[in-house]
Amino acid sequence: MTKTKKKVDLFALFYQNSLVLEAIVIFGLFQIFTGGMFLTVRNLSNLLMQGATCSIIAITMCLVIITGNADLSAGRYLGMLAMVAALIQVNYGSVPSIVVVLIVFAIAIITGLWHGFWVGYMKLPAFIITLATQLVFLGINQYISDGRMVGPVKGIIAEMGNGYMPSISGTHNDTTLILGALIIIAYIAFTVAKEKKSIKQGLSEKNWMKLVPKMALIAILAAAVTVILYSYKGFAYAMIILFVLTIIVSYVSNNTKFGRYVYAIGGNKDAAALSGINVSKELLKLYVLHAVVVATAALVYVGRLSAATTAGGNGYEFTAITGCVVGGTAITGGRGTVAGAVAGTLIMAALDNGMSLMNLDPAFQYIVRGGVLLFAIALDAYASNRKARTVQAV
Amino acid sequence: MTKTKKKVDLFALFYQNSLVLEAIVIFGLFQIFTGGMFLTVRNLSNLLMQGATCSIIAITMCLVIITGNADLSAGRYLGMLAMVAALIQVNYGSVPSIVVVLIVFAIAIITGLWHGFWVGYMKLPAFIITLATQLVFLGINQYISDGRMVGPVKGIIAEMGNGYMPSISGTHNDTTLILGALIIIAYIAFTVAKEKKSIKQGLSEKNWMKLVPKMALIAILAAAVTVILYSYKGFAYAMIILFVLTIIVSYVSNNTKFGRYVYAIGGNKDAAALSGINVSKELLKLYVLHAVVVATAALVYVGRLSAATTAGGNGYEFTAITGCVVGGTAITGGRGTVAGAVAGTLIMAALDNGMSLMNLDPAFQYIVRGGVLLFAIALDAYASNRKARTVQAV
Amino acid sequence: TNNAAPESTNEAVPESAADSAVEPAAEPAAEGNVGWNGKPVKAKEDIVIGVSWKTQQEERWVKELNVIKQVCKDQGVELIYQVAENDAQKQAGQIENLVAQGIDILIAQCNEPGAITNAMKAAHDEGVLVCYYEPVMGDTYADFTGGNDFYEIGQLITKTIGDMNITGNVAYIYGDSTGGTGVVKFQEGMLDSMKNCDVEVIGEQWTTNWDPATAMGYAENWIAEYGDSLTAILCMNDGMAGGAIQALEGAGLAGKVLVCGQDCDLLACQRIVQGTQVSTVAKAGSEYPQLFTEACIQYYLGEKTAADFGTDVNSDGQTIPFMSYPGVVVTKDNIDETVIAAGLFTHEEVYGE
Amino acid sequence: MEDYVLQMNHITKLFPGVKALDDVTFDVRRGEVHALVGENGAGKSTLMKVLSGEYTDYSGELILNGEKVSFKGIKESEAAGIAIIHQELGLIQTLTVCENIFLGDEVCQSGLIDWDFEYDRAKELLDELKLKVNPKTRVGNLGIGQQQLVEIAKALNKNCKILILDEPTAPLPEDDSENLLELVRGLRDKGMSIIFISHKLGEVLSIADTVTILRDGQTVETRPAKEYSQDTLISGMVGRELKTLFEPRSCPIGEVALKVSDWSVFDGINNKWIVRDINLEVREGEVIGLAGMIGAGRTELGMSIFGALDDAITGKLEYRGRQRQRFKNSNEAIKAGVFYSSEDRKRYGLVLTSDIAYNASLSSLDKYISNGLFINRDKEYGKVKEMVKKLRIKTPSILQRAGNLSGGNQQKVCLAKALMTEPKVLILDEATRGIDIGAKTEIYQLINQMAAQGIAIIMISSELPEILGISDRIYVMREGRISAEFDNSARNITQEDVALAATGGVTT
Ligand SMILES: Nc1ncnc2c1ncn2[C@@H]1O[C@H](COP(=O)(O)OP(=O)(O)OP(=O)(O)O)[C@@H](O)[C@H]1O
Ligand SMILES: Nc1ncnc2c1ncn2[C@@H]1O[C@H](COP(=O)(O)OP(=O)(O)OP(=O)(O)O)[C@@H](O)[C@H]1O
Ligand SMILES: [Mg+2]
Ligand SMILES: [Mg+2]
Repeated sequence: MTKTKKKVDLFALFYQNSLVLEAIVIFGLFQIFTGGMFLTVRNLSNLLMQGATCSIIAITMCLVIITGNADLSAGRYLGMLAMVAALIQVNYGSVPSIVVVLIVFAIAIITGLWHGFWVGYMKLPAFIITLATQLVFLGINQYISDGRMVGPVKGIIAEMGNGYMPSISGTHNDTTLILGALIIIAYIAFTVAKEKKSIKQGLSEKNWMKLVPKMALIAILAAAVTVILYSYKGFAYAMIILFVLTIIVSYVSNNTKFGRYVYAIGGNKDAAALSGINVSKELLKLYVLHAVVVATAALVYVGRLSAATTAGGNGYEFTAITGCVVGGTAITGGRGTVAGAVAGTLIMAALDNGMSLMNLDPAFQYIVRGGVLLFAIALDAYASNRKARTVQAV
Repeated sequence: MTKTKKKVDLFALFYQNSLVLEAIVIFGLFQIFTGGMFLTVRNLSNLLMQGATCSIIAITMCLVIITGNADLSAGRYLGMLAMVAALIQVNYGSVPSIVVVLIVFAIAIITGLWHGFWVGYMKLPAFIITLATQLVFLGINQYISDGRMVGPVKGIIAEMGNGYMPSISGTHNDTTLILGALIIIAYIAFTVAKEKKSIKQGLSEKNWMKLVPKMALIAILAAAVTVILYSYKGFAYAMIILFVLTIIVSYVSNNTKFGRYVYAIGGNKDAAALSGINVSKELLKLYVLHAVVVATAALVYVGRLSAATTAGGNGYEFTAITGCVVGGTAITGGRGTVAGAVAGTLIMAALDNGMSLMNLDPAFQYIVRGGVLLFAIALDAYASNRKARTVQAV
Repeated sequence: TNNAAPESTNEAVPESAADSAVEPAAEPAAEGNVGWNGKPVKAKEDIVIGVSWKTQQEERWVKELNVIKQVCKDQGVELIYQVAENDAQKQAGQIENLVAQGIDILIAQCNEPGAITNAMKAAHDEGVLVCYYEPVMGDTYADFTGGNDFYEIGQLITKTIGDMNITGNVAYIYGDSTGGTGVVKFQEGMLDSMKNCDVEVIGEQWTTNWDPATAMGYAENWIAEYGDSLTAILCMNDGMAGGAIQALEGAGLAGKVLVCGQDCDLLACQRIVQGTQVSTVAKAGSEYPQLFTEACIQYYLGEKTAADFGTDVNSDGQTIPFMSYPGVVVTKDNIDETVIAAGLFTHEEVYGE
Repeated sequence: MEDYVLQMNHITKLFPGVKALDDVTFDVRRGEVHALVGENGAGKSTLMKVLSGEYTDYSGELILNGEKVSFKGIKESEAAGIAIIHQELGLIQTLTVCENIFLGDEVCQSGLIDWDFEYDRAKELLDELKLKVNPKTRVGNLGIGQQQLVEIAKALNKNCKILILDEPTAPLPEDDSENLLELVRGLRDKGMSIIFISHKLGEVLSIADTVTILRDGQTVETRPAKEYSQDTLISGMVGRELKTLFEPRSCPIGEVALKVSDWSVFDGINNKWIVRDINLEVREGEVIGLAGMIGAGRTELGMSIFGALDDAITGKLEYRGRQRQRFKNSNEAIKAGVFYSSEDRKRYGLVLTSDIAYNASLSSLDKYISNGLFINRDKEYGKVKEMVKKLRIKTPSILQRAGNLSGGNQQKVCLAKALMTEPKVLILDEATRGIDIGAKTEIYQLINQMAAQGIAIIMISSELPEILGISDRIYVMREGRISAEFDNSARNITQEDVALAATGGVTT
């Protein structure tokens, strides 16, 4: 029987909260260096918009990584879908936006099946498969766009990327306040109910002392964000999409068979297969889900920019992968959370935003970004090395 | 006791010679589609020059992949080193070229140690480490170059990229003929000696019938290349560098402890560690070797172009990785040959060259490249699955 | 769109730009300047200019940004700038960041101007004078533009060679096919000014990343095919021209096969005086960024009005002022007057010691 | 008529080169604990994998509750009420206890996992097993014993009628084992049939109602447990003349080659000592046997001496008459002349994708270097061929891929690798595991030859006859400690002596 160590493990404490700490350090530094510009109402709203596309990609990219795979095609793929949407909108103006959205999702499902087939059923390494398909996506994008920039997009697609919640009163962003309040109340109610049940089931000690501060912190944060956005332009639809997708996929990953299998496959593929999990099928499902989520990101992207270009999305997969790693997803699979990945990507966006506010030389921006990534991976590896008992690799 | 199957295995035959077949198909198609332009003296010489940079990278990239790692930073790294060389040459014209070369190699060794430290000793995933460092390399390149295109380079660096073997007579590329003849004689002598020894040791049946045609084919090919190059400009130093490095690293990988260990680590890291191999140290060595080889590629690159740009090398790592995979290196590690990787990369260069001769739409160029990669990986996976099935799973 | 934009500027938006474009500016009010939008504006020393730049990976953009920095210093206005690394979405974000920092004038320049339309418009809605560094021609939103027309520049790239009425085989090397509208317009211009020549087009290639090494490969392939019968290789920029000339150099054809480029890189100027490159196009040099920045400030302050400029049309179909600055073809004959006299490079730099 | 819940008739199962099961008949009654015993490689696990539907290519018939069945996969056997707990743990370390218990059998309501139900049920199951862990704990944070219980909880959750436990107590300390046995009795009393595989004969006798003995893939006999004593069980299991197997050895025993004192290994993850206060020595030309149950810590002892464990090690090492630093890594150990050949040849022994020659010379490449840098293939291949001949490795060529060899021959390649380093001290961990009797004989002869050359050999083995037949001295390990040491120079120690010391029946 393992005894729980009573000695406080400072490193563990640091590691568990590393994301929060990183955020605090980064936010604090930027606030100082930008002379208070960073934590302004408008900048925080901007930051959320700027990080939305890649954060949406990270939502399922993290699950893909958790299964021990990868997707190097996400960026070019996003670019291609954005181009498809823009082309239909521009060339066939009579097609309702909603139909365009459906067409994009249909294409996404097909490509998802394609990737899932190769990776899941043919058991080929995802790294190379997606490296190959990204070239194909780029080629298709180039072919259909002829290298031109295509836009503008309208209707719900434009709204998805660029619209804000409407106001009832017409003078205040009242809907934002209401929605924010509802979310906070729901969060508190949900958490309290869950904890009570846990205690009843004897799974938790009655440790409200620990939970309440955490809950309060999150509620206050949420309230602050709401108020901030309220005093600017309110919730953008893109933020709501990011938020809702994060909640849904997070919930799915924790509360459905599919989600559990994703972690199981990443944890130990063979043991998972022995437990009766159809690994190929689950991977297929995951790639389809991932394709649909990336398609959503593509719509947000093209809506926000109002135009699609052939170069669109180039490198976004790396931003998302980086965000996942910074947010605690193990690149070797098995560990990670959706919320962490999204937070990690947003932190990377905050990094970009802050450095650009500081008007830092772009050369240094690259170096800082590389450094943060290196730090995150080293931290994670150190933490898991502490655990893993391996035969000494001499 | 395993019996050798007497039935001819058509697929195996195809697979073992897939690279040759691919080359024949590609060469044949291009020859037709370019109206005989492809297989001209001058074009083949060009093709070798165009493929040289990435092929040199592939020489050690393939070893890195064989150990189960990767290097995503090679392209940006090459760009940075090229810039360093060009800057020194242009700003400090008095520094002899050879010193510049030494400085570049010194930097290479340092970065090789850096990568080897993280991947070998800290056991961090190479994928993320090199993803992080490539950002750093790009940042440094941008910082030192200030976005400028820097050139021209002179002296031995220019020769490395752009020079051809001198002629003794002054009218013919006599040195090329002599060198070519020597190589062919050496090859035949070496192969015959090896086979004789093999037969003496009882490792080979007396199967000259099989060996002689193969030997003849290679000798004829080599002779053809020699004559072709002879009738154009002779051997370029870049080709000689590629050739010599390929031979050396190939030889090292087959005939030294280090080479054996590379394959052993890729085949089974744990077993390697228990067999007295210092895995961390060998990885460190490999990354240093790789960095030096990439540095050589950087010098060839900057010498050929006579200028360096901030965007230089962008994407070359993918070309090299693709070439390795096409040339039979298993992306999962353990299997592959240096010569195959170089041949694969040259085939990809031939693909680019041929498509450009055909003036193919850039969109299709991307799609064809992706398709060839997909085909190569599927073929490899299918072949190794077939093998795995016949391995006795005791 | 029904964005809930801040109320303050909401009503004025649609007309203001158009108004100022057609009507002379109001008389300066006694209590302060009346600026470009008919409203009181800040005094010159309080102005903050934001520059949103697409890249610093090419020499030209680094240089011109430096000129803008210098002009702002000379004029005593504050400048902040950001570089987007050729990522349109990132650039849109950076424009938001600049606006958040309270800039008064925005100067932007992007590969894919359409992709920053929303951000530009939002900046305008915040009362910022939105200037686009190049002609917009309906591609994006702007209140003020300038520069040289991509199509015209395209024409200038090949003009010198086109005027020679050459015959024989020519090949084109274009930039990155994913590079947006500008690249397509360059291409059109290049082709058009070659119309008079009775030439055989033996190849057209698009170059990923504008990579000179790739361009060099293309040139080699053509040389292999056509050798001496090649008359010209027409390149879209100087980097690729450098690659092509390297290839010609290797075949002993440098100086014999005509090559052109654009951007007026130092290396290109050196090649021009050496005779291996026919021409380049100095689009801006140090003069254009200076004139444009000054014009932006003057227009902002109401010192100059739409009447002082030509016209362009933004993505909302509004007519906006356009500060025309034609590109200059640089050849061996005029390099002293154009490049060296303008202080772009020194005589020593161009001609060597 | 007997109330058989399960009848397996004339089961034959072939692997390439191995007849793992040869016309086996095996019947289980309702509500009994039926023990299945036999030596390593007797075919116990294979028989159970046939039953659980993992293997489908066997001949013979399966009758469940009087009906003929054939399972095409684990899911089907589970549906029929059969649950198996494998010899190797099948849990996913990164998931929680609760998630593991329900893996593959998630309880869902309208697509969502019913956590309430799962937690309640998991707690119920864990309580039943007297395992006091929170179902939300990650399995990776549990000890091996606790993980074993989680496996059982997972099986119980399937509401099975027949529960197969393949060496469930092997990794468990005594108390936990007792706990588990109690649990098994409880399940039986509720009417479940349990097939119980174990090498711990004491607990077999205490828990089983019926015992079936397997030997070399064949059923020896099935009799009520009370008719057996440990002696009769063992002779049933071993059952063959050992004289021909082990030839007497008459080489002189020399100086102490290697000696460890107060040697302990601490496993940082599970927070426990896996090897404790070991004092052991081996002399030149001597073969010592290291006996003990699976999980006794022999492997860890061997690996820690070899320098191949990351865990905290304490203790003194004396090598060839001199006190020295512990080996920091395998490289150092091999250079000094110590070699450890792993029990897990696939994971730690061979590079399956490489050929025999590569594998055999991997640890001794230094010996074949000429010109200071390059490997001299003549020398290398010559030596490898010599080894292939000497060890009688059956292969068409030394360039055959190791992965294409049969298990016994793979084992011999491992031995070749060890011998080519010309060790002074050789630690062989389960060197004869999974290989046939002929090959075993050859290996024993080889060990004799090596001893004659003055090599000191530590032979870790779970096969008692082998230990008894070949060792000059025998150490018995139990729960990380040495529980007994026997002088076997006269080959007079009996299996009972060792077995008792290993299972804790007697302390010497
Ligand atoms: N997948 C396989 N392929 C080939 N042979 C196998 C395979 N699995 C087992 N064998 C062989 O079948 C025989 C029986 O093995 P099995 O695992 O059933 O033994 P066991 O009685 O369970 O032994 P232990 O006590 O070591 O668990 C052995 O000779 C083994 O080498
Ligand atoms: N990978 C591991 N992680 C944690 N504990 C382990 C691990 N492997 C073994 N153990 C534990 O270490 C102890 C000793 O195991 P070890 O494998 O050394 O036993 P052994 O006597 O060699 O048995 P075997 O007969 O299997 O070779 C056991 O308590 C076991 O549970
Ligand atoms: Mg077994
Ligand atoms: Mg063991």
